[in-house]
Formats: sequence, C-alpha cells, structure tokens
Amino acid sequence: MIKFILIRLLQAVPVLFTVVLVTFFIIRQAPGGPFDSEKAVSPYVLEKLNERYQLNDPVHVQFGNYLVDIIQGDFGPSFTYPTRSVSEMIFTGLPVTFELAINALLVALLIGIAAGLIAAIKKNTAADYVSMSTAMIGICMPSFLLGPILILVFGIYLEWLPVSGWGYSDGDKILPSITLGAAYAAYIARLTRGGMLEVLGQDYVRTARAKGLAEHVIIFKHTLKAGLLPVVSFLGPAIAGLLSGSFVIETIFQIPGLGRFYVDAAFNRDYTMIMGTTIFFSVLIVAFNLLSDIIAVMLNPRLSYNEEQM
Amino acid sequence: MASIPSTRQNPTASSSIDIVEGRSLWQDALSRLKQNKLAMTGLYFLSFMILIALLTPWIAPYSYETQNLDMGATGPSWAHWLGTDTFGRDLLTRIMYGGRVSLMVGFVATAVALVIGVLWGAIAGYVGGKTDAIMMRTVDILYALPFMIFIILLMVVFGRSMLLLFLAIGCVEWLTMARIVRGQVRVVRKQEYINAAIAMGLSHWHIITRHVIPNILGPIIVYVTLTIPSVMLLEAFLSFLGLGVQPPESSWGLLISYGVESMEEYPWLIIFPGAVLSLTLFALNFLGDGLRDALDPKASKD
Amino acid sequence: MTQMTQADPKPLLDIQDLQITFHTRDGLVTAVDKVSYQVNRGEILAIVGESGSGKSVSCFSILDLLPRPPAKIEQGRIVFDGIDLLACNRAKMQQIRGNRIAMIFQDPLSSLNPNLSIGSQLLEAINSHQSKLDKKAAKDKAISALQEVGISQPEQRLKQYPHEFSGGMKQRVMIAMALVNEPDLLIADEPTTALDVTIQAQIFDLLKALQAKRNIAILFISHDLAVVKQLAHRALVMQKGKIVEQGEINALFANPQHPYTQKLLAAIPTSAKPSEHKFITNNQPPVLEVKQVSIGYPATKQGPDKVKISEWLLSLFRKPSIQTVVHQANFALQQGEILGLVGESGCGKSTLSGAIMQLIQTQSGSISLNQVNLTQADKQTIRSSRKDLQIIFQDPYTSLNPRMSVYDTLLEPLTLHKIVPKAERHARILQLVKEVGLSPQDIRKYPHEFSGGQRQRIAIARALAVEPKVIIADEPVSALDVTVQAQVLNLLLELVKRHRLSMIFISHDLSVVRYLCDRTAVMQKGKIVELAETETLFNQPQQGYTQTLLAAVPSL
Amino acid sequence: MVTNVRITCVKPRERGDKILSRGDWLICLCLLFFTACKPMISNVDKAIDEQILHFGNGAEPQSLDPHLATGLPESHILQALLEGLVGVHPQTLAPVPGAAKSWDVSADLTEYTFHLQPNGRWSNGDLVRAQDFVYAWRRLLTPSVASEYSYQLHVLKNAEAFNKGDISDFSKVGVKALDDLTLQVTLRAPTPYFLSMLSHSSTFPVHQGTIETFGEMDDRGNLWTRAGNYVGNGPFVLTEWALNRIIRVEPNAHYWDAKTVKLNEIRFYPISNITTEERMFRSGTLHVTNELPKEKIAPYKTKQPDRLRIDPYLGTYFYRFNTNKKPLDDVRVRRALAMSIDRQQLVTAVLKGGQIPAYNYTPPNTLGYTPEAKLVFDIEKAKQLLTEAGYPNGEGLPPIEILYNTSESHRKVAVAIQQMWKINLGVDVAIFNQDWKSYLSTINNANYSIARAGWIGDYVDPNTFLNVFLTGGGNNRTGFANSEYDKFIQLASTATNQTERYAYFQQAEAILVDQVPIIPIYTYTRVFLKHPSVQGWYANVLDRHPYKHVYLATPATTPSEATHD
Repeated sequence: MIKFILIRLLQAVPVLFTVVLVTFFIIRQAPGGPFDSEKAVSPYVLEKLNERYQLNDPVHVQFGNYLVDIIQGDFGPSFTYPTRSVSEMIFTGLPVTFELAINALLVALLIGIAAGLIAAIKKNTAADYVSMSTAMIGICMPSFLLGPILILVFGIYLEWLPVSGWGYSDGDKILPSITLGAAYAAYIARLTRGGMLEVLGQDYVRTARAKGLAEHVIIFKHTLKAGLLPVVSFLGPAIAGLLSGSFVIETIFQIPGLGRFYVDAAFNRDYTMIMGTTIFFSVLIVAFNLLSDIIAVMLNPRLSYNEEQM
Repeated sequence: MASIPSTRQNPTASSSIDIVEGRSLWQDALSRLKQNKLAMTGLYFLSFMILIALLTPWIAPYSYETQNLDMGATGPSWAHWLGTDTFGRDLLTRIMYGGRVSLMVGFVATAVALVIGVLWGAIAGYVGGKTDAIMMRTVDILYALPFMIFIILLMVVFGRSMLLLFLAIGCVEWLTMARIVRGQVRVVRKQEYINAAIAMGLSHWHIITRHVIPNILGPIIVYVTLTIPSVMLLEAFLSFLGLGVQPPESSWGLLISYGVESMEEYPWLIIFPGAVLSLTLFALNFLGDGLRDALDPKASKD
Repeated sequence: MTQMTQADPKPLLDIQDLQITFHTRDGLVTAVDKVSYQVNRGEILAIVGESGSGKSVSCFSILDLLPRPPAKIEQGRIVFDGIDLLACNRAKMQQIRGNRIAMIFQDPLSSLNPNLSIGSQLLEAINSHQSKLDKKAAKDKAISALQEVGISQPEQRLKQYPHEFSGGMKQRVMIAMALVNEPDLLIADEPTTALDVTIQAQIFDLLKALQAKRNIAILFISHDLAVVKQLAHRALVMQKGKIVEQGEINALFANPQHPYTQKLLAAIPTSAKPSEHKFITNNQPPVLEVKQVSIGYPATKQGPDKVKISEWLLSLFRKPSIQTVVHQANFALQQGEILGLVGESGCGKSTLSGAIMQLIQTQSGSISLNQVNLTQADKQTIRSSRKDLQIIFQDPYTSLNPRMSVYDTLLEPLTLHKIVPKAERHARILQLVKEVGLSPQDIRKYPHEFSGGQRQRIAIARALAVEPKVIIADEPVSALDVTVQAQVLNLLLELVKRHRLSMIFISHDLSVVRYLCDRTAVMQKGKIVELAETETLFNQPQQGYTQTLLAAVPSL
Repeated sequence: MVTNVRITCVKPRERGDKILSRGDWLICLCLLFFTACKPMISNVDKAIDEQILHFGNGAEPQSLDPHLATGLPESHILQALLEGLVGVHPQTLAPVPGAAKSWDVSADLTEYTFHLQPNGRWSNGDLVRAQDFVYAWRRLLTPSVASEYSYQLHVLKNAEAFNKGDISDFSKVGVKALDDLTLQVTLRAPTPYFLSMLSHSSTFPVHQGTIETFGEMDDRGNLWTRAGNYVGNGPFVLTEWALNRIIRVEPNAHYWDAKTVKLNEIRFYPISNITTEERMFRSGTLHVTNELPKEKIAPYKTKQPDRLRIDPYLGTYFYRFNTNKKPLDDVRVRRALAMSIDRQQLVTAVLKGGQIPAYNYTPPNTLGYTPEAKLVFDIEKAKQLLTEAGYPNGEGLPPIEILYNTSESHRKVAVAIQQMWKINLGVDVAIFNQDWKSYLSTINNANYSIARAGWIGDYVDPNTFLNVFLTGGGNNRTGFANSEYDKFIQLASTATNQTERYAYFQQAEAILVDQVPIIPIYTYTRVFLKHPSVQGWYANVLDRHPYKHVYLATPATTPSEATHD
C-alpha cells in the first residue's frame, strides 16, 4: 500500500513540474499585462512597475527565480492586490472553498446514494423512474440557474435561509452546498444504481440470501461496499471538479473562496496568483485522485496495487 | 451447469429463436432499438429537433435579429407563441436558431472529445505499463492547467470561429472520456478473447478497434449522453467570454444564461429555452440507454 | 452402497407438481415441468441432468432464490417438515434459510463475498439464526466449524478474505458456513464442478463424513454420473424440466431404463484412445519442440510495510526478482500427435501453453515451431507463426468476443491471413461451421445465444480457420456437460485426424486424457514429472504424484 | 428505524420495503430541517438601532493605500478612512473645509496656502501636520512607488519632472510646509479645478510613522494598510479587512469633526455580481448597492420607487473609432454611423436607467459648461454621407466590428446599435467581446475598428474629459490627431478666466463633434438601490457621499431628505 502511494507521489513530481512550466509560459502569452488599466498608465510608471515585479527579465530567468522561490515556499506577492501575498490569499480562500466542496460532496453523497439505492432496489418501478429522471434534471440544470432559483424560493420568498455569505449567519451554508452538490448528487445516483444492480446480480448475494440473512443486511453489508465502488472512483474527479467548479457558486452566493480568486486572477493577468492557485489546485487534484484510488483499493481487497498503479 | 439465469447465461439461449440472416452488430442493434419505445421516442424527438434546426431558415416565423425595442419583452401571445425577449425579438425564432448552434456544438464537440478520448484511453489502457502511466499523467497535467487562460489564448491566437469552439470544448471534454475509457479497457483487456485475438495474429490496432472498443460502448454511450448537454452549457459560457457564438446569433445555452438574469421579470425567457434543453437531454438519455442495451447482444429486457 | 438410514414415515422435503416458467423477452420458457420428488431424513438424493434440464431451478425454488420476475412458480407445492414453503412470508423464509435448509453452490469463487472476511461471513450466518450466542461463543462456533471441514489455523483464517483461499478451501468454507447452523437439509448445487479431481475427492469424503455424523439429508445436484454413484443413495435423472427416471443408485446404474439415462452413462469416457486414431509419424523432425523452458513472473515485491522504506526505495532500482512457475520443461510434439498435459490447477500448465503461444515471455530455453526458434524471433516472425499455432481456451464464455457474431469471428482470421480468396470466404465459413457441427443458420448469432458446448465449437472453428499445424487445447471441455464433453472430444479427435494436426491437450481430468492422448505428460509444481505413452502411464504410473492423481478419479 | 421492518404475508416481491422506508425517513428529516428554519431578522431590520450602514461596494479593493488604489471601491473606503485638504459638500460638491480649515489663493491662481485644522488628528492621536501632506505627495510622486494616479498632482510645479525621475530633489516641487499647520502649494499653471482635485483620494495624506514602521516608503507590499495597523485622519478607522468578505470601519475618536459622525459602523461588502447584490439588498443584507441589473429597474420603478436611485454621474459612454482603419478613416463614414444611432430609444428601451442621450462628449452642465456643438440623429443625412463616401446602402463597405469588454450591458448596447445600423443604413457590422485585459490590449494596439469605451471624470471640469483626445494622449487610442484641437486645449489650460476657458473648450468640442473620432452615446447615471432608512445621502455627479453626514432613521421621522440639513 505504501509502495503504491509512494510510486504515485513520485509520479506527481514531474506532473506538477510540467504544470508549473507550461502555466508559467502560457500565461505570459495571454494578451494584456497585469498593469493595464482603463486609464492609461504612463510608460515610465509601467516601466517602474515591471521593474518592481521583475517582469523585465528574460522569461527563462523569471522562471528560474520563480522555481527557487516556490521551493522555498514563497509564491510571491499578488500583482492585483499589492499588499497581499499569494500564499496569504490562498490560505484565506482555500479553507472556504474546501469546506464548500466537502459540504457539497456530503449533500451529493447523501442524496445521490439514497436515490440510487431506491432506484436499484425498486428497479423498473415508479420510484426508479422518478429518482432517475430527477437525477437527469440535476445533471442538466446548470448551477447558475439552480442557485438563483433556490435563493428566490428559500431566501427571498420563504425567508428561511440567507441568500449569501458563508458562515456569517445561521444556515447560510445550506443553499450553496446544495447548489454545488446537486449535479454531483445526480451523477452519484446514476452510478449507485448501476453499481448496485451489477452487484445484486452476483452469486454471493444469492449465497447471503441462502444463509437466511435479512434483506437490509444483504443490502448494507454485502452489496453496498462493492456497489459503491464506481461512486468511490468517481470521488476523486468529483472533489477536483467541486473545487475548481466552485467559482460560479462562490460568485452567486458571495462566498470568499479560492475559486473566485482563481478566475479573477486569470482575468486580471495576476501572474503570481494564477501560478499559485494552479499549483494548489493541481496538488489537490493529484491528491484526491490518489485518495480515491486508495479508498477503492481498500474497499476491494482483490485489487492489486501493482496492477492498478494508475 | 446450473441453469439459473445468472449474469452468465440466458435461459433462452438454448431455446431456439427465429434466425435473422445477413445482419451486422449495428443492424442487429437497430432492430433491437426499434423495440424500445422509450428510446424510439427519444430518437424521434431528436430527429424532430434536428429537422427543425435544418429547416429553421425557411420555417422560422420571424427574423432572429430584427428588434422591436419599443415592444420589448412580452409574454406568450398569438403573435409570438413563446413571447419576445427584451429586444422584442421572437423567442420561438431565437430558440429555433439557437438549436442550430447548440445541436451542432453539442454533437460535433462531443464527437471531437469522443474520438480523442476513446483513442487515448483505449491505447493507454490496452498497452498498460509505462505508456499508460505517461499518457494518464499527461491527462492529469491537462486537467490542472488554467482553463480560463487557455480560452483567452485560443481567442487571441486563432480568432473567433465556430470550428475553434468545437476544438476548444472537445479538448476539454476528452480528458474525462479518456479516463473512463481507460478504466473500462483495463477490464476488457483481461478477457480471454483478447488473448485469442493476439494468438490469432491480429495487429494491436485491429484488436483495439474491433475487439476492445465495441465492448466498452455501453459506458461510452452513457457518458456521451451526459456530455452533450454539458457541452451545450459550456458553449454558452465560452460564447459569453467571446469565443464562439456572437450576437445577434444565439444558442440554447446563451438563451438560458440570459434568461436567468431576468427570471423573475420575464420567466418565459428561462422556462422555454430551459424546457427545450431539458427535453433534448431526456431524449438523448433515453436514446443513449436504449442504444447501450441494443448494442449489447446479451442485454436482457431491463 | 451404504444402507439407508431408517426412513421417517413422512419425508423431510416433499415437492409436488412443481412447475416453474421464465418470462423472457423471447417468450415463456418452462424450466421445471410438473416435477415431484421427496427427500427423506438422512438421505443423499442426487439430481442428475445436463445444463438447462431444470435441476438447479427446482432446487433454488425451495429457498425462494429465483429472481422473480422473470421466474414464476406456476403451480405445485413445496413442503418442508410440514411447512408450506411457497406460502411463507419473507421473515419466515429467512428463518428457514441457512438454518433449517442450507445451500452450497457450484462456484466457490463467486459465491463468497470477496469484500468481507471469511470470519464475518461465517459469523453473520451464526448470528442471524442463533441470536442467543454471545460474541465469544459465536466465534468459537465459527472456529470449530472451520476445524470440522479441515481448515487448519482457523483462528487466523477467520480474518482472511476469500481471495486468500484456494478453490478447494473456499468450498470447505462454504460447507462450514452451510453446516454451522446444523440444518436438516443441505442442498449442494454441483459443489465440485469447478475443482480439481484430487480436491473433489477430498470434498466428497468430507461431505460423506459430515452427513454420517449429523444424519442430515443432502440434495445433491450434479451432471457427473461417476460422482453421483460414489456419493448418493438415490438419484433422479432430469431432462428438459422433467424427471425421466429415478431410483436407488446401484439399480439405476446397473439397469438404466430411460434412453436418456443410458446416453448419459455411455458418454463417460472410460476407455483408452481408440486405436484407429493413432497416426504418429516418428521419423520426422518434431513440429513443436520445447527445450529447457523456464517461465517466471516478477515476484511481488515486499511492500515497505514490512521492510524499511529506504531499503525498499533502493529495491525499486534493482531488477525485480523472478518467481519461477515453470521449471525447465522439455518435450517434443510430432505431427499428428496429441500430447496430454495433466496436473492440478496452479501447476503451471496454462502458463506453459501461454508461453508456447508467445503470450507470455519465457525466462530461458527455446520453443521451436517447425525448427524456428520463437523465443528469439522478431515480431514479424512471431506474427506469421501464429498462423500455424492456435489455441482453444478453457472458458468458452470469455474467450469469444460477445459483440461479434459467429460469422464475424470466423471471418476475421480468414481476412487477416488471407486463407482463401475473398469470393470463397462465405463458403469457407459455412464449411467451418458445418465441420464443428453447428448449423449454418447460426452464423449470425452472438456467443451468448449458444450453450457452452456450442461456444467451444465456435472457438474450435476459429482455431481451425487459419489452418494451423498445432493446436493447444487448454482444458477445452472442463466447463462442459458430460454428454457435450464427449461430443467435443470426438470432434477434436476427428479434426486432428482429418487435418493431420498436432495438439497439446491440457486437462485435469485423467479419463479424458486417456481417451484422447497418445502421450501424456504429468506436471506438478511447474515441473514435468512424468512423460510417457498414455496407456503405459495409466497402467504403470512411475511417480507417486501420478498415482495420487489416478487414485482420485471417480469411476463408475 | 429498525421498528420499521414490515412483516407481512405478501410474498417477497418487493425486496426494498425497508430500504424505501429509510429513504422516506431521510426525506422527512430534510423537510423537518427546512421547516425548522424561521424567518430571519435581517441586517437592515436591526440597523437603525445599531446605526450600522451595510454598503455594497463592488469589487474587492485592491489596496487601501491611497497611492496605490485606483478604482471606485477603494475610493469609497478611503473617503471614510482619510481626509484630504478640502472636502466636498454632499449636495453641491462645492469645496468645504477638510483637513484644511481654510485656504488662500494667490491672484494668478497658481499659489495656494492651506491652513490646517488646529485640532486635526490622526487616529492614533498624532497631530495632522503640513509635513504629512508633503510626505504623502512626495510618496505619490516618487518614481519607485509607481503610482498609477501620480498624474493627478502633475499640476504642481516640477511634479511631473520629479515623477519621471528627471529631477530627484523634491524641494523643487511646488509643495512646502511653512509650519506644522500651513501648507503652501505652487502650481505650474492656473488650474481652476485644483481644489476639486484635492477631494480625490490620491491626494490624501498618509501617516509617515506608520508606513515606516511596516516597511519602506516605496514598498508596494507595505502592510500598513491592514486593520489594526492603519492610521488615518478620516472620520472612521479600519477595524476589519477580511479578504473578499467584508471591510468594517468604526468612528475615529480623534477626528476633528467627530461630533458630526452619527454612524456606529460601516460595513463594506465586496460583491462582484450585481444580481447577487440585488438579492442581498432584497433580503435586507444591504442598505446601499453599488449597481442594479437593468432588468430590475422597471420592477423597482413600479413597486418600490423609494428604493430605486437614479443619480446623475460625471461620465460619458461612447464608441471609439479607429480612425486609421478603413473605412473608418473616412470622416463621412464615421459621421454617418454616429448620426444613425437612435440614442433616445436606446436609453428608454434598452438601458432604462434614466441615462441622458449624448450628442456630444462632455456631460452637460459640467461645472457650468454645456457643449454647444451637437451631433444629430438624421438617417437621411447619414445615408447621404455614406453614399458620398462610396458605400451606398452599405454596399462595398469593408467589414466593421464592434468590440466590447465582456459584460451584459455592453452587449445589449452593441446588439441594439448593430440593429440600428443595419436597419437605418443597411450596414452589417459584427460584434464581439473580449475579456477586460485582452480588450485593453486590443485597443491599445489599435487592433480594432469600433470599440466601446467610457470616461468618468476625475474632477468636475471639462478638462478631465477633453484632454483625453490630445494628439498621442495615452487615453486617446483612436488615432485622432488634430493640431487645432490640441491648441484649444493648451490655450484653455493657461487661461485664467473661466469664460475664456470654456470658450476654448467649446471650440475643441466642436472639432470633436465635426471629426467624430468617437460616437458619444449617453451620459452615465448611477443606478443603484438605497434603503429609505439611509439619511443624509444625496445625489451628486461624483458619487461622493461624505459618511459623516450619513445616518440611519425610519423614513417617517424625517419626512423628506430635502428638508433635512
């Protein structure tokens, strides 16, 4: 197990390096610079600014310096927010985005697995069709539509829940979590249904019945674990998607997360911030893919680590 | 042998059915598909939408761009069945024209993703070992690169064209496709008929295209039906950023995202485009599920 | 055989007029057609029949294990110890299952939940019926149950998962699990079909011993008459959902009444190879020569869980150590010869066949086909050599591409190796199909529409399509019913003769080997321990291991 | 849950009975959870008692350092934290005493002497001295600080040279502390709008000691602007700055006019999405929004007019022509395009926010100046011009594109104008958008044909608008070069007499209208929402709302704002 993790960690090094390298060079190809603004900046001021942020050096020198800096843990100052360091902004935004993603994931798992289970157990009944159709709507309903609808219903008309914020008042985490989790709940419902149907057809389920086990024991003890394998392997990409897809939710609900910084940084050509957030997100993506593989291995004692080094 | 109709064997296998001659897997699938009412309904609906999209320039009740600013947004009426937007343009016409863009983007971009993703994933999963590791880590890298910068660069380097939009979306969507395909191929790779094919002396390319890919069509089709709507929405986002459709042209995704802005004041602007997209999605989904079953010769009735 | 224990006035299980149908998309299929039989206390009743004869379906219905729909019990009664099982509600059925009536299944591989430890699967069986037992007592009970079926170190093994057990051990676990609640009736659904012959003998001994000790009734389902004769008191013969004959075991075997029973009995290969099939030409160079071949897999490295991480990291850069599974195998195959390769599962025979097919890399030694050394050959040579070397796999279910019709499956090699001109392909396919005994109408069907035997015929046709010189048959009949087995064996013999083929026939079933092979090699733990003319080997086995194998073969 | 097991005599067809009941149970739990939520008490409900103003402030401020800040969100906060020499009257924007209690102006209008408030203090209790202003202005002009707003002080003698690094001796720049409370400023030319400029945040003082405690003077990353560190001389002090979340300010006890301050706290919320902002306002989270989505204007007009504010604003929305690009190098084409936009319809049917159709560049009544030259809406004339240029009915016209930076409202304007040109002139133009920085890059490289633009005045004077189109000006970006125009602007900058100045401006403006390097479209208004309980807040063209006059009260107690003050 540790070997498997170590190999994957070793593989992560060239992955991250390539991400850093490619990102570093392509962001400088995007038109417009970090200091362009509507009211033209005088050439001599611009010169001073570029000098201040070492943007006058040849790009490979800049890259070398940057590498040395990040190895020392210094991600540099943000260009857009001159008094903020990239690390500071990431560590302010990341916990929020992370919490949002985890909450959304919990919502998605709770709703998705429940719906998928019902659909699988009551296959080809009304319950199956209803939950799967709902799941389909969940998949196609974009969050920029679902969010405002939830806000209008629960926030404005019913006045049950706050319309914005994150941890500022009671219950303001509910709507964003549901909005972000909805599409994933739908995916998980489909995966759960498929996985459960597959497992419910296995011979050992018949064995369990022949042993005289109660039906709920069969479902929860014998089939759930294997039936949820597809869900588990989906978790890694899902968390990665939740993290990087959170910016729409963060904008709609006015949540101070990292997703907004990431998108804003791209639009502001805030080079250091783009680099910092990209590195963080790619570390997270790599980590969560690894984590979901580890969980998959733990859930399935037969999977050999050597074979599934991916 | 136990004759329980388990996953392995169908009790009807031995009981002879009337034999149909001269059919390939696809022809066979088609005849199976025809028996699936839900899937056929989906197929008819999609065909209807595509037909409408093709005929739009001749059958649209109004011009999609002519404005009536003084009239502005009005609800459904006899003159305008689905109402008008804030510029006083007929919504039905705009949905019809939007369908041309959305359906094309949805299908073409998904096809791009499909081709790249399936080949990439199949090769990685089939070859395995270091090749697999390198190919899948490449996917990881592409996942991690900042998408927004990528889009901005595309616009600058290549300008604004629909072709580019397809490519851009396809290039994003193929990553997940490749992952799914790879996982499936790893399973199929272990089946004996692959060894049999190797023993036969078939080339690896032939094995991948004729033996591996046909056997992972199920998950691929399901994923494709989920990708098409997300591609349509992604198109709206990219068009909003300036890559792709430019006003006064529109697409379903754009109509929806504009509709959201005024969903309280002019609800029909979100309801109708949303309904059309949802119906298409449902149709796609039913068709996808039906196709998956039809392409699997041993799928039972469920 | 053994005398019957004193019969109760009332049978333990009484099945009357049972009729079961399946509603499929191709219409209504009657699987069990008005079947009636009884099982008495302390009796072993065998149900014999081929696949699809309805023997398993009728037994599964006893415990309500049939998926409904598509299955439907049209009529009949199943009374167990005075309880009408068909009228039981679910809770009551759960009390009977595993408690009064237990069941073991054909394939121990898939019948145990791979995700739960043996212990937890055993304990839940105990706990669901003996709720009064405390944790400790339940565990003791589980341990003693494992001990009873002959599993050593039961305490440690409780924590292990099914994949850590061999096939025979798994079946022992299944038996332990079935008997742990001391049921009155044990239903055994072909419990040894998937096992090696020596293991099968052990399992039967175990079942007999347990049955005698506890005086339970056993309903034993099998397609193998030799097995049934050894074990059962009484037997029913089923065909197409109907019971065609039943009676006391010795009487049944001595004097079969129904033609079907006679056919079953006749199908068992007991004789030596018919002499008209021997046509070895010894004075030519061998077609295939295996010299000093050793094959190994990279050993699974110890993870750093067990060694120091630093040492482990270093080991990553060293060459992996090799675990050898085949040691210096030597043999030569003459044209027209059938060479048998027998041994228990895991002895390396399939690995060796894989190496000959160039699907697995050899470590050392040479494999020459027509004097061309394939281990040293380039890709092109290997590719062209494949035309002369074909393989038939053991499992006809996974060896055929499920998405390819028979026609496409057979067309592929014809196109690839350009065996016949394009215009003649269709005719050739029909000819191949006919040759393996399939109907020309079948060519557009898909593998799942065929029975196991038919599928194996397709696989044979596919191998024949390229007109090879050597065919490796890797246990081609072990998954087939006995009558089908005989047909396929005869087909193979016929084809070898007609096409002047050479064949390596891999099997664990010695009677089959005897019927088919000119010479036989015995493999044990990766080594060929004995190689001789088949009859010589059977009559005067030199090695102890060969003797053990021969002794374990059930005979009529 | 276990009690839910159903024991029935039905054959076990439905294996899921129990599971479904678990599902039901879950749904019930969720419903229970939602129904347990009670209607909430909003910020606004509590605010009158607390005297806390909740302020929607647009984007997250980039910096609260007056020398680095460039945008409006920063300015809104800096107006609370710092105070310039001269303040503005909340209604008239006339200069009122700020950090300076009074000032004298020399006869040639080039020398100002400011007398500082004798009890003006920093929030740490230090006296606000004339030297603080000298320090602040030196910092603004120091090249290594690279302040983007340093040009604001270029009206000072030698300031531009110092800023460019041509001279390094700051004593040559026209600002001097005569004593602790007297500041003398020398301008390079008479600048009638100088006092108005002093209410701009870039000219605000900074506390030298604080800056030097936290870093170098020219360190852009200097942490003196953080809550807890910040020392200002404004009516409020910074108490919290949570990134992307909130900025809180509370009254400054040392402020010289502390008795006027009525609010207990102002909370600035950075809100990037205006739809979200509107919903926050509606749910009672905000008193004041920064903007309002266009779709919402009509509903508020009819349902809650007391919450809708449409204030005049000193800014013009216009389209730039790339005058070097065919066919727009032909003034007749430009004029034809400019004349065929129905601005009135655009304003009423598309924008709906009370904007004023603009037929010339400088907004009307900018400090008494209203341009006389006017474009007209005349389709016939436009068609004729286009025919004269060789493109009758738009035939043969090289492709033209309208470029705008990605935004809903710019898109709407562009779509409407595209149609107007098509219908009125038969001209087909494409429209496309780019993200902000790409858009800037495109227009800076003159890589466009027509581009959307806007200009907001820094101070109330026509000069802030008209000097944009000087030949080679950094903000010109149209390729427009007209020596006569340059001459009039130059003349205006040295004129001492306002009438004379405005006459020059009128002539310059006439050239602009004649040559049409730009199409003026409308004069901005600020459309936003304000809760009726916010008092002491008045409409003005610079969007300045001195917070010391703002307070919260139920509207009933103060019948109308007009009677107040």
